[in-house]
Amino acid sequence: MLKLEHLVKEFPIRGSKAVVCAVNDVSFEVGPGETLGLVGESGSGKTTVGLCLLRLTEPTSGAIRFRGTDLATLPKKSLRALRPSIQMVFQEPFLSLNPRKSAGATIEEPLILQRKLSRTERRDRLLEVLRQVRLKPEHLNMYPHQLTAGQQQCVGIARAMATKPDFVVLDEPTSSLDPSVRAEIIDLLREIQLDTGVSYLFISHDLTTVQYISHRVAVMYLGRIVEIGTTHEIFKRQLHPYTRALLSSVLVPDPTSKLHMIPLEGEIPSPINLPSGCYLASRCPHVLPSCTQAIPELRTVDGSTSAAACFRAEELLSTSDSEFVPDAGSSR
Amino acid sequence: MSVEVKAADQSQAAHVTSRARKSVTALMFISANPVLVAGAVATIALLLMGLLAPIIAPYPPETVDFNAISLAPSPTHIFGTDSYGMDVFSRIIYAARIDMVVALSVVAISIIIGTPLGAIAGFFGGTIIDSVMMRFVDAVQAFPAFILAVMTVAILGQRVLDVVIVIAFLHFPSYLRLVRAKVLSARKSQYADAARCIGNGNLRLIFRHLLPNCIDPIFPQSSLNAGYAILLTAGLSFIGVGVRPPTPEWGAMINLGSQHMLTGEWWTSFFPGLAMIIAVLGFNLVSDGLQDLHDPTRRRR
Amino acid sequence: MALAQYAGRRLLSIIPVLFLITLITFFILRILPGNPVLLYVGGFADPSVIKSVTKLLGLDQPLYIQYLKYLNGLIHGDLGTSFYTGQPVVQDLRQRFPATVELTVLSMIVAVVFAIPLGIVSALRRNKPVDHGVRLVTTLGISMPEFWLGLLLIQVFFVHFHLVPAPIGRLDTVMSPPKTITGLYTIDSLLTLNGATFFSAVAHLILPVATLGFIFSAPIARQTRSAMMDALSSEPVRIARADGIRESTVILRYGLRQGLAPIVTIIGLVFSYLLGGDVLVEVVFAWPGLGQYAVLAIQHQDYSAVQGVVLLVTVTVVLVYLVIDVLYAVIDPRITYR
Amino acid sequence: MTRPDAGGRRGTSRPILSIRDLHVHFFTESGRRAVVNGLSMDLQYGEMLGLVGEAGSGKSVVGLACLGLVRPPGEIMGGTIIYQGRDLLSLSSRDLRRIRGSHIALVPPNARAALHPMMRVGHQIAGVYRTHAGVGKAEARDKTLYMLDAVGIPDPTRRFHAYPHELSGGMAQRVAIAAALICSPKVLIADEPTTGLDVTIQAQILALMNSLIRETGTAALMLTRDLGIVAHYCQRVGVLYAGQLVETSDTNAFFAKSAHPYSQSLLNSIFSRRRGNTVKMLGAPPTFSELPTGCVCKARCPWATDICQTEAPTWRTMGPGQEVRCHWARRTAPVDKGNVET
Repeated sequence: MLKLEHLVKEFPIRGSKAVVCAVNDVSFEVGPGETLGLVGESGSGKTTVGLCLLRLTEPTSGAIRFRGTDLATLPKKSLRALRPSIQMVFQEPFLSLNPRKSAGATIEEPLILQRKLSRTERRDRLLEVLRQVRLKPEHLNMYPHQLTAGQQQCVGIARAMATKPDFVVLDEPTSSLDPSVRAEIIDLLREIQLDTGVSYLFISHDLTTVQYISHRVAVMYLGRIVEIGTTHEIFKRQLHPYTRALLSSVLVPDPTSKLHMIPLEGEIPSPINLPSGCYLASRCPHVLPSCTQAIPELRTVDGSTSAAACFRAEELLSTSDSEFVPDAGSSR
Repeated sequence: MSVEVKAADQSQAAHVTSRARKSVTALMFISANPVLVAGAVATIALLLMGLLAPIIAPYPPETVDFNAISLAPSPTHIFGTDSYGMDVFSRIIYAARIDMVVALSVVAISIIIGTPLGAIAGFFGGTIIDSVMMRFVDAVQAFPAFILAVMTVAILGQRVLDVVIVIAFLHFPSYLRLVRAKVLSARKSQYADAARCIGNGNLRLIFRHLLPNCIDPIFPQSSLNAGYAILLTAGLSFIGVGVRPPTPEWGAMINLGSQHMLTGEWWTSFFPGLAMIIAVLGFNLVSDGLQDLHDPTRRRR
Repeated sequence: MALAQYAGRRLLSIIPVLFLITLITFFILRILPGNPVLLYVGGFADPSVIKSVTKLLGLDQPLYIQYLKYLNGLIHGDLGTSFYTGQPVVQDLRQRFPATVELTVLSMIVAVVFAIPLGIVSALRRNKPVDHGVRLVTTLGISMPEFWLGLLLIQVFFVHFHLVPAPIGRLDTVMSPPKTITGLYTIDSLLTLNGATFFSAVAHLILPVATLGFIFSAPIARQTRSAMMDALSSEPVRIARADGIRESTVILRYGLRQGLAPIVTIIGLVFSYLLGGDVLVEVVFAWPGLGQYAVLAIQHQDYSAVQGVVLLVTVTVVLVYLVIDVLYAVIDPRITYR
Repeated sequence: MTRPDAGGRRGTSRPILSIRDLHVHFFTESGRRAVVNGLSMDLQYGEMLGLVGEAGSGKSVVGLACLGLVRPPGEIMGGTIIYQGRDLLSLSSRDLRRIRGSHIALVPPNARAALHPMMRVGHQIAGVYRTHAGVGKAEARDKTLYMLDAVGIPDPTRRFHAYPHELSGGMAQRVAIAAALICSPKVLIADEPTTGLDVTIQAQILALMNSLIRETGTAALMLTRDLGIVAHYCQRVGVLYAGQLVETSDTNAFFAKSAHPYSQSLLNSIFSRRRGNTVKMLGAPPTFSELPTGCVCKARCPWATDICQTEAPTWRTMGPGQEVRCHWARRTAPVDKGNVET
């Protein structure tokens, strides 16, 4: 459905020749009806990947193949014709809505711009998508500030779903919501996927949510994917020390679970002067001298279905204590 | 569109009570925004005064009367007469026409020019389009405004229209800057990204999505500028390069009065100044009120 | 020393702005209707005289040549000769500029000294009687034409009560100015220990300074009030209070410090406006400063003089802006200039 | 309305902070809002109590009230907050100021925005210590360096002179914790202390905070939405809904057998416990200008019956260390109200 090949995004720094490499050689695929979870901490470049996918920011190099077309090099005009089939849901429900537009106007706009439907057809589609996100017709005339955060996000989802897209980027769609509302929005997104077969790229730093909604998971650190695999495998056995540390930090809402935090030393290196070897080397508990020499490639590891970018992935696999299974029951 | 129509149908039942509710809402609005209402009342009163000048004014504004030169305020000439025997009160009323028209047309013209330019500059912030506009605006604003006004009015002539054009030229940068600053941050907002995402082109994005969300600060600014425009017009006329006598204009009247001030003839310049203060104060209060209206931190018991 | 480098670069970037301004002024003046030569030699002069004077003044040459000549003079510090006073413009400005500086700087000091405490008190006593009072007076201040206030003060304090000397010039007419050191009469008379001159200079300053001080304290007080209110409702102030920091420290260190940037901005704006905009007050008080000079020059189509004034005022204004920008960096460590 | 000694009463232990019948209202443009409605609870010596609730439940206001920092448009309409035998709400502002920061301290959410942007962080921390301990500059500086080290900031002497914008979010949060703990307070109010931080940083900060207050025996009120934090660090939980405490419970009991329908719906939002739409009453709690009659939950509660409309439920003990304010807690919903869907 969608295939990313060696995507790179560099931001120039004003007043100097150096660049910040936000996304560094990222490749992955998302199949039809599939959800790929993209996790990482702030500064990992996961949001930039999403923005590049939609050309909301121009990728520096690499290809974005969507149904055979390369979005990365598509002229603006042809890109606009493809917009209806590839959409996005944003992080802040309130900020992502135009405060001067009613919910109805916001949801209808993509249909108007698509120029495919007549007025009555638009109206039918509007009511249909409204039902899909469990909003009521009276919400149509309300403005963003009159809606609760959850309802706002439902409007955001409805806007994205209005044109029946094949692929939707979900950029932290629930991270600013109360945990309670979050669960309902996630359920909603799952339902829509089952109904329509849409694919998701689910970008999040919230591992429990990712675990719940994703089929596969990619872990990013400083612009690179360090590990990618099925949700089940990633949460069961981690091949990369970073994934392991990340998962060990999750506070499972269960007082009987025990914390086994694997701390990483220090802070994330500056993305301006990236180290020459593995980016994790300065913080990694398993670091070897050779780790600072070369950047490990993302590779499959025998005995696991995941791929990881670590020289010692095999050793880690064999010592994997797989303590962290916070939510094995509901993993899909 | 059709959705809104339907909602209107649904709410028809509520219409019966809405009129009563409206008057209550109006009262609440006044009590919640006394500053805005006071300013609006003053402004509207002066506008009406200008509009109805022929009815209100007891004397014609430009008729010289050698029998009534420099009379102190009295029941027949409540604000006295000037050194040409013209009734100060009547002239003040007629002057409202010119000064208010200047103020409002300056605001209209400078907004019409400044706002779209600001939106474009903001949207293309950091590019050459933006830099060129900003350097130009910098130059206009670095220029000593009053001296520039005196110079240009002197060139263009001293018609009211010339004064309007000059002041509008001096004022449009303030709108450009305000709107530019807002658009500059709004273009990076999530709703802008969302709008692009669903297929909006640049023009539609700027004028349908960004601009409507970025024009709030121009309302208080426009009211403030209307006040400045009056002050500037009067200032130009005061030094004799603005509106030419005998056309009634507050600044020119103050100027005329000031020439006879040492003989104790205070009323010719005092009352026009008072009228001016009320006009400018009205606009400034409206500006304050509008600003408060949009200030979410303003809360009281 | 990044800041010094920045200031240096800013100074260089003034040059194109100044170039633009001389250009605009030059050509606006040249399209003025009327012929300054006629004003110079009188309307009934012999045509040959007119011709020779025109040639003498270089006005017979094409405009761009005139402009280039002007620029050339400018580079060598020559602003031309005033048709009206017959003196070199530089010399005229040297006489007039200190008068304006003395008036505006004193007015600014008065305005700031009154405005900032008023603004702070008003913000602290929000929606209390004090606040309403300050708001009323300051709104009145920004609504009042300064020339009218000046006239009113003259009427009351000179015409009626004779408390101040006649509002003409900087000194009593019988007095001769003190020896020029700084050009500021108050300071020069003090330096030369000339008491009578000093008091006369001060007496002449009272009304114009009061006028400008009042008018321009208004915007400063209003800005101070709103900046303080913003600062006082900020998160750091809330946290400082939660930490039990003393209220006086909270107000000054956490409140005023955070609100200082907009206050400095408005002071700079007001000051720069005053430099080119106290024209009206100078006219009212017959103050022999730049503003009055500019008006006379425009009325007499005195090209060089007008250009000189505009240039001087612009340079000063741009310098004031530069100082503001540097102050920003001093106030707020988050601002770095590269 | 509430029993004066209600809510989270535990055996014989003496609470360090005890809130009784607290009412806080906000007076806004759009009218009055009753934000805290007769809240009563106790914070015991040395415990960490998690106060959970959704946005708009009034958590932060409770935290501010404990510091005597409810300012207009908010106003305390009634109640007492007893700390060491004194009612904080009736103290003079001077006495209150002396308690704030020294006896009761706050860890704010998003410290980067909470620190003074133009002041070096060391001076900000030292300022707190100097104000309360009345010591000189040098001593305050030494103590600050010690605290910076204690909160795990590498190279304290250098960081002392840093400005907040030069610190990462996690670093700034550590600074805020240092400032809060420098006077060894008896009570710590932690208001969402780790929101917006990355998971790894969040875990480190919480572990650090927990170990520091354990050492000193400081009691803490943890205001949070995150049940994960509650599960791992809090001994007790208070559930806040529409400005009222609806359940207090030992953490284990809360997760094992919460009794209140609202608590159950909160727990049901945890993905691993998600089982269909059993109880669903989430989203911002209702707001009102006056406390309504009956139960505050009645509008959303699927169990609500006539008695909930008219009569406010009183505290009922459901088990050791678990009290709940619901007419129907631990009973099955009435049969005639079987349609649970909202």
